[in-house]
Amino acid sequence: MNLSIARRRLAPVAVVGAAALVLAACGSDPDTDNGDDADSTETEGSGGDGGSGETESDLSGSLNGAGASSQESAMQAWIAGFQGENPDVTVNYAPDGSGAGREQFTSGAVAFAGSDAALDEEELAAAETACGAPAVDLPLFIDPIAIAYNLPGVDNLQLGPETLANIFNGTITTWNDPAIAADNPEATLPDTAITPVHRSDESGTTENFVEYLAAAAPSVWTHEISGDWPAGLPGEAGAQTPGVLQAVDAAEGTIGYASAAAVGDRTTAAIGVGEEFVEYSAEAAAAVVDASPRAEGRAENDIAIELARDTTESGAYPIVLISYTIVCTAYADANTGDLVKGFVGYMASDEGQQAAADAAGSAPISPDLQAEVQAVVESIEVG
Amino acid sequence: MTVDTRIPAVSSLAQNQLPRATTPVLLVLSLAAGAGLSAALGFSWAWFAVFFIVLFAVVNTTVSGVVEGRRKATDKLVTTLVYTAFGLALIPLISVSWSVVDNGLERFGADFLTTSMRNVTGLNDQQAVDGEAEFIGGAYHALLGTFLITGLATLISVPIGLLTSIYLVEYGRGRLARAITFFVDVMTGIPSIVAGLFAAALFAVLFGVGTRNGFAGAVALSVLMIPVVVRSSEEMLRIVPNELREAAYALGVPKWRTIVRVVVPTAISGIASGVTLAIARVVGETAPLIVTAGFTSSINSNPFSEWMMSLPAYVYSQAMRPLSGSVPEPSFDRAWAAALTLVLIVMLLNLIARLIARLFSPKTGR
Amino acid sequence: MTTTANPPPRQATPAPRAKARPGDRIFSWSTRTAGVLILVVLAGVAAFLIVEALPTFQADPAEIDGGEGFFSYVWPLVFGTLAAAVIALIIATPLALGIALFISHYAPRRMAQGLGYVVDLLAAIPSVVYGLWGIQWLAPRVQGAWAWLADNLGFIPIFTGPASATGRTMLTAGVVLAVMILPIITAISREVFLQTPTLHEEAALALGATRWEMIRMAVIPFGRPGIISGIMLGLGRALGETMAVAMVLSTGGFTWSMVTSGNNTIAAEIALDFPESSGLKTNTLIAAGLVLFAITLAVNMFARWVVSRRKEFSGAN
Amino acid sequence: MSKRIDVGDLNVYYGSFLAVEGVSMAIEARSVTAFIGPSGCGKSTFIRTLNRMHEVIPGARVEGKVMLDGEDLYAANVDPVTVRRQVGMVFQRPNPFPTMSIRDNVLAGMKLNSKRMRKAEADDVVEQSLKGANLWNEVKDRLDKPGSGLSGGQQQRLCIARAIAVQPEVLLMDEPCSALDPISTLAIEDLIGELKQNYTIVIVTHNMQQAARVSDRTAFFNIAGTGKPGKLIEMDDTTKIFTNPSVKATEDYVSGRFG
Repeated sequence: MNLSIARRRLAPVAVVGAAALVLAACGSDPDTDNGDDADSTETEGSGGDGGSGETESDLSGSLNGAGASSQESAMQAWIAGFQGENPDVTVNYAPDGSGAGREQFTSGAVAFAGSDAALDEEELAAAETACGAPAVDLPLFIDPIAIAYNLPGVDNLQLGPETLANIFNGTITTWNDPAIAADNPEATLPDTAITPVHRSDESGTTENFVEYLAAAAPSVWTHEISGDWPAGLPGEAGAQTPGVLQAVDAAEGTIGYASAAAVGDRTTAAIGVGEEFVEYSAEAAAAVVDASPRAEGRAENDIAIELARDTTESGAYPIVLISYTIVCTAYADANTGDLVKGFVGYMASDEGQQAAADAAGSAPISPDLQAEVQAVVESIEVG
Repeated sequence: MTVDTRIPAVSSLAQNQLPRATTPVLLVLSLAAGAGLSAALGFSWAWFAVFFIVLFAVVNTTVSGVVEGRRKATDKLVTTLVYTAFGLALIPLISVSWSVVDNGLERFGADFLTTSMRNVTGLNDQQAVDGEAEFIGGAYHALLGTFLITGLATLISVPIGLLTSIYLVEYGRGRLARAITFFVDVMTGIPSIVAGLFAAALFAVLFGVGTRNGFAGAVALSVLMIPVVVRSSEEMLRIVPNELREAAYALGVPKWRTIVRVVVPTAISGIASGVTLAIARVVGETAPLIVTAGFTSSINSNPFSEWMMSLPAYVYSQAMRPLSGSVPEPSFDRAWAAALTLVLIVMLLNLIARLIARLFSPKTGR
Repeated sequence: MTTTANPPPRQATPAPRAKARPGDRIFSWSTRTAGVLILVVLAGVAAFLIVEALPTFQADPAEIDGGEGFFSYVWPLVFGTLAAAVIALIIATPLALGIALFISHYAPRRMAQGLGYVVDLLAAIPSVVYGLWGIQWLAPRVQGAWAWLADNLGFIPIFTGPASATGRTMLTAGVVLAVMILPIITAISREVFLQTPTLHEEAALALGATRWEMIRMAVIPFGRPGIISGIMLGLGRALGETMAVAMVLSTGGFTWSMVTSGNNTIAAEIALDFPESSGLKTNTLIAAGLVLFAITLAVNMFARWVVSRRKEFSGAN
Repeated sequence: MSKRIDVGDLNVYYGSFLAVEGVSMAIEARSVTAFIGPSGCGKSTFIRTLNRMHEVIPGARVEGKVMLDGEDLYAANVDPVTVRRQVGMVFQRPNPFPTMSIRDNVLAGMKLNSKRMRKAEADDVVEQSLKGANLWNEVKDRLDKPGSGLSGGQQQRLCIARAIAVQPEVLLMDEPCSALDPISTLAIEDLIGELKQNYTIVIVTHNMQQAARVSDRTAFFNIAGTGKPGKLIEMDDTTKIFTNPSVKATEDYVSGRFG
């Protein structure tokens, strides 16, 4: 091969190489205010509690977690806030899904997991092997699920649990059905056909919604409870939250369930709880969590919650999704342990919960629960 | 000759010929009639197009068939069909491209290309929409990741794929070649998520559980890319005429040099096109990359350690899980801008492929 | 370029016949190694798939989704996969061949080059974008047409109503897939059409063939294996496409109707359910992946058979 | 069948480049006319204009007239397809359709025109055409085998059979023997002798002995230099051209004294 051939051959390579060099030289992180704000305000007060006594700026390195996609936008806010306080730290969160997150956590592939469901017994055992100590579930993300509908002219729809279940069941097929009219004595209901919209992907949102239906309207909702929408029911399906909302927007007469934060300006239904109808709100969602008992038979620090879906407590909104952060109670690697303590501590702090509420629209956990989580985080053994 | 199957004797060459202007005139008439008919039904572009095309095809073919005979009529009908196919295909293709460009330009720019998503939250988006702050957050980390991962995947796949196709076309005889052909076909059927899981499992075995980095992503993409490269290169090498090979052998050129200097350069334009297609095939893959390369909002320029973002994963997460649920528009804009970036990257790759093709291909009139 | 990247000759097998030149030996050895490497990778993937899928076949049928075993779980998905791919191919193949012919034999040369370039680019648009486009642009526009089909041709099983209110049906997914595979089939067909020997085109024209007759006599027979390859690559993508279908299709249980919501494809089912799945469900999904694998294999074998059946009449050699 | 051709002041261009300039000639029916001349002088370009095959080459166009029994091939409204139906062509390299059998190759042109042919009828055409091309005895047992399996000479005769199967008026041959061995060449030359009973034949050749052997009239083309257009120098009876040409350049060329 003579020289000119070699040169010709290398030319494109050189072009690509040059492009890559230029590319590598010109990128940077954006200027965000989050970090500065966090530093200047109440840094030491709340975020610092989560740390293990060291000053936070000592933290460096990277921390990887994986799990529920429901937590992704809240996680982005937590990561941004935490990285703002600790510029040398990089936290990554892969929204692979709850199942994948738990699996990776129990095999030791990631240091923490996000999951819409608590670890089951088998997973607890596997996690204990991977961690060398028990793993615990910490409820740090509470997301009300709103019932959004598209029915021009009807603004303040109220739906009792059985009516809601019958709508998604396909038993009630038009909006002027007597059952809906009974729940809404003052509304003028059109005879539009009802198109229920559900998630086409397996999701924690679906699982929590059908759990609610099964608990609050047990005689109507007899389908198996899982993250998959029961097969064979009529209606439309959409992928992920935007897919569902897009389908709700696309046609009149639709009704669907979605994370409240994403619902935005769409009209939503108030849900029948006991004798009253409750609109979703952060407080109403936190209320049902506080009113719910703990799951039994778990490790002492574990805070898995058995949601009281059929609660009749006034002002509680029962359709909520709880997403857990799963961590080990001891980390062999000191740096990872410190990072987890710092990061999860930040998540549980006032500031962290507020950041998630602002950015992702989640409901902050109550101060009691917050204190309880902080205590668990404190007790994580490092090194 | 005893048999005469010709059409009745042709007395003039121009006999049975329609005037040149026939087709344009019919075209205009059909346009008008199509517009009229669709207006009668309440005007819609779809009906207009359907009426126009059907009318034109029928009338033009019939007129030609009556005057010029069946063969010319068939030819005209096919010409109409080819143009129609082309026009029809343009609709979605233009629409898709327009969606990407129109929506993508909203956020696309130097700032978008040179900043990462580190520390950007839904709050920033909400403030930006309320006009309280600048839009921030770009795709630099994902852009860099896509470049590195796809580049590595290409470096792995093209040599393997091209060499394999050369083996199949030039050397392969017997059972091994048949097995490779067969299994390359099998490989085209690997669902992308399976390729990702396989690569993740492979890296878990080789480098420990939970290993995710750009290189693992590149391996996953290679599994998807290799069969496309093999199949398209094989096709292009096969249509290189044997005469060329024989001419080279006759000059005493060894077989391998014949292949490298004669066969491959002859087919290089097609191969480059195939490689571009192969890259295009994998550059938009989301699922296999998340399970192998990870997911991050920070910059990482080392494909061999730590998690790395890619553009399709970026598009997917911004589009399907906006940073801020209540004001998703800034995230959607980012998703479109990243899609536009992806298309521009492939355009660049395509240009490079064409450059390579031009440098190596024999100069011909075609 | 990569053909010069010869690995070191250490492992070169001893020349079977007299003395092959070292260059030849190294080169043929490296091509063969590349081929064998593919087999190794594939064996790895297959082993991974089978090991991961195995628990599904050993499990109690009642534990599989739907409670009636793997087969009854997977066949509606197989139906959906094939339906979507068939719709896509029926729409895309004639269009793609039309565009390819237009570019190679009808359009002015300068325009043709530009068009070829644009078509190549379209193959690059990520499937998420096709998904977004399908939901936002296509579905609302075709909803009316599907409703019309359901109203007027509802007696045909595949058009049974009621049509979906949002237009996100199997037929829409098929159209989106068709648009996605259009550039693939076009690009490959165009390349082979352009490679048709002038000799044969002239032979046809000199016999007094019209342009179409020339294409039928010389271009298409010559390009047939290439066209089939292109279609197979397109079909491979249509069968395996995940995100676009997952986003566009309103998934559900089995139905014959293509204009109402329902049905799902294997790839989309995996993409939608894999992240949140755990335990046996994961194995079941991977087993479904294995089935997809088998389908693609069968289709490819069929295509190879079609091509090889008339090998002695093939254009090259 | 067979018609005469009159060419009047024909220029051929490739884009803006003038390739052949000012050719006028008369080609008699039922005769063989040979075009000779050095490479690049425009013989092949010119012969293609006689059935408008030059239009296949991008950018090629002509000015002037080509009359086929008094009808202008280039008149408005004349379809090149109709022209080629009447003026067949055989090319330098044999080009049977590789995807067709021998039988289908012969019938290729026929099938374009007749909607349906009875099998017996088709068999008859195949046999007559192959006999006409002196190929019948060699291939009659393998009519269903691909045409590309034949030898070069056989392939070329197959192409001739294919061309005469549609019974054209004129047969153009562009160096039909340049890719063939002497025996095949002889076979083709014999064939040309027979074909001229029925067809007007125009042949381009580099082989002057061949021109002398087969043709009745010969046209000599020459080119003044690179980049200059090719021109028709003189055209006369073959014996006259080879024994007593009227132009010096022709004499130089046919006697081998050409540079």
